[in-house]
Amino acid sequence: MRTADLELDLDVFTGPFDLLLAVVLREEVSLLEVELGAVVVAYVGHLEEEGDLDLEAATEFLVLVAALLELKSRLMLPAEEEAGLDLGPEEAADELLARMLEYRRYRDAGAELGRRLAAEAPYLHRAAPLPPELRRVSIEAAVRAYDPDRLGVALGDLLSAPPVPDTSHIRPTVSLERRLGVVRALLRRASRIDFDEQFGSEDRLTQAVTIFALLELHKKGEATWSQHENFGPIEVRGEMVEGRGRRVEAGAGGRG
Amino acid sequence: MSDGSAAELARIVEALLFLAPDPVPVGELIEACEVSEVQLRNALDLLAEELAPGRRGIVLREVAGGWALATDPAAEAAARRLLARPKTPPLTAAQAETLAIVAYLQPVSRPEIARIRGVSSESAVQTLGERGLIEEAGRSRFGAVIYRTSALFERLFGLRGLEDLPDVSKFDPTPEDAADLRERLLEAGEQRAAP
Amino acid sequence: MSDGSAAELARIVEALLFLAPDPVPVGELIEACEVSEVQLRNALDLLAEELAPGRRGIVLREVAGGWALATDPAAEAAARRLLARPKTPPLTAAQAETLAIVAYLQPVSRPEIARIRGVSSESAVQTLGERGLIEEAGRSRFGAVIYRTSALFERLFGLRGLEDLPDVSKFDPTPEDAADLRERLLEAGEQRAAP
Repeated sequence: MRTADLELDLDVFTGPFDLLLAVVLREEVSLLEVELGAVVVAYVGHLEEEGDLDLEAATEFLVLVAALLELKSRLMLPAEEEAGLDLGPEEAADELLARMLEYRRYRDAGAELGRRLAAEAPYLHRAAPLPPELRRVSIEAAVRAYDPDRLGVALGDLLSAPPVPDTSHIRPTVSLERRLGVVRALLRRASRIDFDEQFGSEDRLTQAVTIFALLELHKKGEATWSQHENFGPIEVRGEMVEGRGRRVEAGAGGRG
Repeated sequence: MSDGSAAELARIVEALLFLAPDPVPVGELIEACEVSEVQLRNALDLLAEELAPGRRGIVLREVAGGWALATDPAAEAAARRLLARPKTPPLTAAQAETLAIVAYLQPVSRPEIARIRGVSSESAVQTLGERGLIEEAGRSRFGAVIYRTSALFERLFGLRGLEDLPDVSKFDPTPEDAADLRERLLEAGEQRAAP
Repeated sequence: MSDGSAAELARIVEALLFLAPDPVPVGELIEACEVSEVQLRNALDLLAEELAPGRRGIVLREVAGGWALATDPAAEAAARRLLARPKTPPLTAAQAETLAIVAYLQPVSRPEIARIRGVSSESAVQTLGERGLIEEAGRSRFGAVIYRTSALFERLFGLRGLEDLPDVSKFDPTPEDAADLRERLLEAGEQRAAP
């Protein structure tokens, strides 16, 4: 199933996900009223039914939800004073739409490239070594072709530490796969981790994708997590690791 | 080349292209054969005629800024049986998108690719690099590696050069698409107003 | 091959011999083309006629163990001019960086090159090796191949020896820094690699 077709039944909106996106962009529905958490829950429910995680589709979903989250957080926050960040909801929506269209252009160009590659595949080129008499390059015949300063300049560039980049214009990009890896690595070292302790200093998008990774781990039975009160600490426990440990012990006991 | 009839020159050009591991630019052929550009172009014309599709097992192609020999597609199945050459794996969607961005916007850095795709594109960039389709072209002023497509890219995609890429505006949404979206929006608005 | 006129088969055999790096035995051609021995022999006869000496730039030859295509001896001088000379296309940024590291730090291992550049440098190292600019100089105690520049490198850069390399301090952003060049390069590389 395409992410776009995900059926939603929210308080303020009923219909497929891509339509929600469209009406939000047109401000037919106020994004402030849309519970994005419910959208994520619906998606996770769908994953539950599907069984397997399609990473491409999941990534697409994350991109879209992240864009909505960004838009919503801009709406919720008081207007920023800084130049460049004072986008109104309308400009933000335009920008989002422009980004989606730009993406679509390269997605379609990529598909065309894929077809071209397939059409060219039957033309095979020769890949044979040169006959021995042509293989030897005569050093004596070699003349100066390069400027040694080129090497000095390259080394100078490598010696300069890069300036701290201004990232204010770049949106953070986070991959679910990588967040899964991070959480799994932490759970291998400790059976319990505290979410705030581990991820509290990350940016919001990273935190959101990490939560999504936790949902995925929960679905697979690799971890469970709990939060006893609103805004309270979130404790994550690795289940699979302990479970495996027990099975191994039981097996060893049986043989012994 | 002393006597240098066009036929003799065409034979020599054919031999050079047979030996050369990569497509050979016209300039290099002229130097190697020690002839004028007009003489060489005539020889290439003659060779193109002799190797016209369907005439021999080998065809003449202009790719990646030079001339190359390749086998006729009719021989593909037998060639794969003989050489056990695996078919080039098709591009995944992520690789195709990334390659399109590099091809049209080059030189382009990974953060820019990620911005357009909306997702980190590390593994697609790495795979395209390993397949030799893209290569590093220096660094941006923030120290990020920037990328461009390679000569192998042009060869595998049958392009004489980057100017052979289809016009990117061809892939912009059609007015019909836009109208369609607008209609769906209006409909959604009405549905919401109804109850 | 189902229809398989002799001419069609001759074209396919030509394509197969074009691709094969070594002479191909008749048995392998029969299997690849899925034809009888008689059919294949007929196709070879036809091909031998088309590629008879003096007709094209390529000739058909029966050599130890099978059939092969080879270039017409008339092309030898031009082939030498085209192919038996050092390749000196402009260095890419990746190649220039890698070559500079090898030139100034030699001997240096590939992991060190990658750490300084902040990206894997396999393809640059490989290309520089193929062009004969760098060569292997043994292995580090951890088993990594280490590299140095070659005699050809000195010729192509017009250097009488490594002591002729330009003084680094001329290009150094902080020439007053007293620390060892290698250490400083590694440090800057790690800063670049940090997210």
